[in-house]
Amino acid sequence: MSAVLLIEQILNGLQFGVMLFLMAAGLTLIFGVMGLINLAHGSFYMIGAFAAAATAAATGSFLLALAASLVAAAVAGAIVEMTVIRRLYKRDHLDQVLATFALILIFSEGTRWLFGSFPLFLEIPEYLSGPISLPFGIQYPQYRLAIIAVGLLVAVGLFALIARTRIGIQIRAGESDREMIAALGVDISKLYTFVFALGAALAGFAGALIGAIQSVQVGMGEPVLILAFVVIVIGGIGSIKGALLGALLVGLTDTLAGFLLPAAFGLIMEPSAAASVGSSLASMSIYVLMAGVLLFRPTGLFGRS
Amino acid sequence: MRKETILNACVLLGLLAVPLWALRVDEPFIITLATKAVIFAIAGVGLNFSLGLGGLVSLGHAAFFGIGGYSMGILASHAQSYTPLMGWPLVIDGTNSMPLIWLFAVLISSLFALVIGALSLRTSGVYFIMITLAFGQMLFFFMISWPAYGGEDGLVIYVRNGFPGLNTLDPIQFFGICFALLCGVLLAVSRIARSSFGLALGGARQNEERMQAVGLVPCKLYLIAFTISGAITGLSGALFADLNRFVSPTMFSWQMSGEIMIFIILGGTGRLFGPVVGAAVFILLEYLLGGLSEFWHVYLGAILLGVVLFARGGLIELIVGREVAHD
Amino acid sequence: MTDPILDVRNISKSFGALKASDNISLTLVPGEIHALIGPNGAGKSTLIKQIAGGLQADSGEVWFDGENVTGKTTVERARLGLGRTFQVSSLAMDYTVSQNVVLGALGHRGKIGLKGFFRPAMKDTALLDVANDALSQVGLDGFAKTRTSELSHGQRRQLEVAVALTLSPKVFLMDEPMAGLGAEGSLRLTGFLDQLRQQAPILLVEHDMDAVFSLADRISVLVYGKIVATGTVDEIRSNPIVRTAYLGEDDET
Amino acid sequence: MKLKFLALVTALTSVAGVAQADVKVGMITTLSGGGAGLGIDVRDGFMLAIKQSGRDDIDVVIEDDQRKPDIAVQLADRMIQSDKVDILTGIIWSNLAMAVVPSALAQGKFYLSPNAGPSLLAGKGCHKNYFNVAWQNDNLHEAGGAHANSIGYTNTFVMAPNYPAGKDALTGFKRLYAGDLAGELYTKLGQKDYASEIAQIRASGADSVYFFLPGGMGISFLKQYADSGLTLPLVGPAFSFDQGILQAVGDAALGVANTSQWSKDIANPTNQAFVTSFQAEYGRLPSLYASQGFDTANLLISAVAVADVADADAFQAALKAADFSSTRGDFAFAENNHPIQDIFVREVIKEGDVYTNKIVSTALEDHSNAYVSDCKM
Repeated sequence: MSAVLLIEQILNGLQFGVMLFLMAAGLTLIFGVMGLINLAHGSFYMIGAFAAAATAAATGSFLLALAASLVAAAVAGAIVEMTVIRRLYKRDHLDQVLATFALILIFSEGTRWLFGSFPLFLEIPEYLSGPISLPFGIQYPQYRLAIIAVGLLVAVGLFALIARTRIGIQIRAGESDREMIAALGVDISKLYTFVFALGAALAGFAGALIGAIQSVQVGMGEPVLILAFVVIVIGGIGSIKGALLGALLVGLTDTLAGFLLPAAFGLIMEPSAAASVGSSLASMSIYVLMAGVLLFRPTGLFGRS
Repeated sequence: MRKETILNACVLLGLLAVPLWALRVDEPFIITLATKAVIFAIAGVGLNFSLGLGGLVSLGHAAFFGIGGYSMGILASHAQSYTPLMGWPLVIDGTNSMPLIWLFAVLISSLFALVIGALSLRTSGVYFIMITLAFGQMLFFFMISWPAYGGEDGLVIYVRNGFPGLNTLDPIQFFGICFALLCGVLLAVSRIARSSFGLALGGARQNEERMQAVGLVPCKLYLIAFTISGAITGLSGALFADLNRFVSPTMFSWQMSGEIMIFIILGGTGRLFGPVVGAAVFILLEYLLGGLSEFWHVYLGAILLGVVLFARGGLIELIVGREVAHD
Repeated sequence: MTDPILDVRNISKSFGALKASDNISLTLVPGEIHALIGPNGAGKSTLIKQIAGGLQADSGEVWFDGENVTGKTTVERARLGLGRTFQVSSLAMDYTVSQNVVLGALGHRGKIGLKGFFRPAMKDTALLDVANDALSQVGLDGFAKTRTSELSHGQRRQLEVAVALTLSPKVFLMDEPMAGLGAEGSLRLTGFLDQLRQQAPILLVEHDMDAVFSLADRISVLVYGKIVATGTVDEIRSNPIVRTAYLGEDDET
Repeated sequence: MKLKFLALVTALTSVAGVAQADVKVGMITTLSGGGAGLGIDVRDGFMLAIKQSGRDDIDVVIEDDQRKPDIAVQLADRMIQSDKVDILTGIIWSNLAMAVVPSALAQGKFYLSPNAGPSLLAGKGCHKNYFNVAWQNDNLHEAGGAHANSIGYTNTFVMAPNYPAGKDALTGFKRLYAGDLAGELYTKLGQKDYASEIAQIRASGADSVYFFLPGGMGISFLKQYADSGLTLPLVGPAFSFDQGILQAVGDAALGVANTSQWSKDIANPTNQAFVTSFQAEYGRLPSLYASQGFDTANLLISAVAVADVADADAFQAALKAADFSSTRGDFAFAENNHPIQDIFVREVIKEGDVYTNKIVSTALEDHSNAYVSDCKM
């Protein structure tokens, strides 16, 4: 195996991780500030992708499509927060799980009703398509590099938002002490709607970015949702820093395990069987990682006990 | 008599009456549906034992459901092909006998529950929800790619396993077996809930600090509860496999865990009959709504949402009111 | 002087820069009530937690009944005979009063056993006898079937004590049992604790000075994590350090 | 689940059939959730044929299996027990077929497969009441191998999801493929990101890629492959190039070779009439799956016309004769009741705004399957 291939795989892992971060950031914020487990977060990912695909089909502009994904997911998030989610903050996790599970059913079949059963089309814009040459003769798709860059920018933006702005102060206050932010004279319900819509918008944005290289279809959000949960649990629920680290860890583990394990088994078995056994273990790898982290740090890497 | 006791009796009678009526009017599929409801109810009673009584929200109970299912699948497939399950160090043959399969399912799933529980109970709250989910997913992906027993295709068992003295292929007789097991499980769970162990477990759910101060170890109580819970859910998995004469990794999926949890919340968390009511209503909704539209999931979602938002404490609370303290 | 049954030796505990316990030593001998007083935030509850086992001290040792229990868990200490009541009521709120005390009796029995999975706990006469006895001692016998969450604040305090009683402990650790009890209730509990010291000595954290002065054989005063004085009621009343540091300074009692 | 509509076809024309009771057909297929597009196509193709036949004595009960094996089994139980169907059909996925078909056959029912063709049902588990009207699962992959040989690929990289159908696919490809393998990869089922695999393909020195990634997995792979700058020729079975999903792949699929037993440009009159009437009826181009549904129904109609379903032997013989005009042209059943048919190589093209396929060559002529000798009926 060549070093070039390994570097390329590390880039792939990073890109996957950055993507997961966009999903996980919203999820962890919503949990940190409102104490809500939101299974329907994957639906916003799907809504973003569908909004982007529909907009791209109508206007032909990828940037407009991205903007549409942000707006559509944020609006959907705000509406859901104001009509349903708001009533769940004081409930136990069990009620939240059921209610947001119900939302998944509604969103998924609702989307199918609107857009039909077949996948939609969304493509990479012309100016980002094709590979770019990196040092050491690595050919790497520009679009994936762009995703890494955009994702890291969003991460920086989020950290700045939370560390520097008034809203950020309120969010941090909300994480540590819910009564306190009321005492600060903050309109809690507005803050909550904002945080929820922000999380939804990030998920929708991720959906649109990924929709261009994967398929835009009903149910696309759930596998990502599960991974995002793995991420925030590894990172420590409520911690943006943890979400970033967790996302990169999961991204790298998944990519490298999928690549290295079959190769490793190839040393001791015949190729076909090695490919099969190796990839079986690889598909379990991130769950093993998560269980391992929790066994040694029961509240995740950056979680508060 | 308490209102809830009357309701519980009505639910059991109803569950019994529907298939008997179906038998009369020759609608065997209704019997199959009722059997499915009964089996899901057992799975729910299992989860409710750790969730309702012990407050352990496990989103990985599909693991035990699947293990129970595969216990049946593996044993029966070996019996079907006349190959031993294990040749060394001792010979274990497959079997077609339901009681043996149940025993095996209960043993294996409680063993897994013991291990998964011991590891997961180092965490609590949301982390517990997620780590159980992780273990469930691990097994799910393992089963999909484990080629020996069919992988994602699953395993087909051509003939339903046998029970001494009964014809299990007759829908109503198989229903009878499942129904009797449900009653047995309910009886055992209600006894355990009122026993010293149940009292201590409920105490631990409400106040861990108190339990430690009186010298009881919450963690041990939880682990025992989780193991029993896994065993019951495992039993239901074996029955479900026999209902379908088929097992597949979908039994391990996280949606399955979610569904089992839905039965409980729908009926009423911590209530003995919560999962029974929940499973029956869920199957009924699936049946009725499925006829309405291709997009019936939307309606199902809306109804579930309505229950969470407006019928706190589930359907049983809606009917009989808030639970009263009793000894 | 008799050997102390509880012997706290040079315990220190810091939370960051805050020294919650600063080289604390104190003893409890059979038959006495040793009261621990001090202003809010002096570190009384932190000290109780270290004695009961919920919190590990940074340094120092706790000896109980001739045994070093510093490394033991809460559960192990409870089984050795440390009976504790909590400052904030720590009860199973959805259970009846009776169920809460039976839980204590069950803890005292020590193991649940196989029978414990099938025999209804609330029909186990051995457990019920212990429980009812404890309830009548604290005067809650009329409330056995009441849901705990429906009890008044004072009644929950009494129930706390009743649960501790079921453990037949060798020592009671009581964290503000009088709080919220009202004059009449305090008076009755005072009388009861006065009797109770014959059963087992009590380490009593209390703000109610009337109760402390009428009950305590010895008083220790804790200020900013340090014991500034230990002595009889009269010694403490006349101790100038105590007067400035605590008694004269605020009247929050 | 109970999307029930009885196909009560009005008797516009009086067809002189054998005087007999109505034939009841149970169709279990996937109509909701992911993968619904395939089931909907099979259903629409099937019902179009029934409608065109004008027969009012074929009742079709249609139910949605949600792509869940347990639901499919329960539906089959219900159709057999309550609806008293004579014939079952409609299942899309091999794992669902394996769950339903053997027990239905054991209960004396007929099963006509419009899509799935697991090897067990072609070999050891073959049955005289089981007829596969689509293909044995290996067929299109075998054609892939044959195509690779004929083009002269000698170092192909092969890839499929890590589940039984994926392993069967690569086995099928290797059966006829004569060259070397540059690499063999099993991906996670449902995987959507193939960056890692594409990097490995790039590093492998392969001269071509054969992949089996049905549905959304294929869409993702094709888009990412096109963007990676890799230009090695791709070959795959028709499942990733179906009419329903091609529009979601877009330009990325253009020019890719794929193997199929059907294409909308097969020049026989039956097929041309089918394409036109399907478009007129449903407003979209028919897919591979629609053609399979259509053929399945026509096979059924041809048998009903000459035999009574109650007479199992006669009905078997009538089905086996395959006396209907298939959209694929020549069609016959092998010993094990699986098709003997031509398998074509198609290429993805753009017709106006619509992406579709055109036939470029024939990979295998009158191709049967590898399991005939295992089948003892």
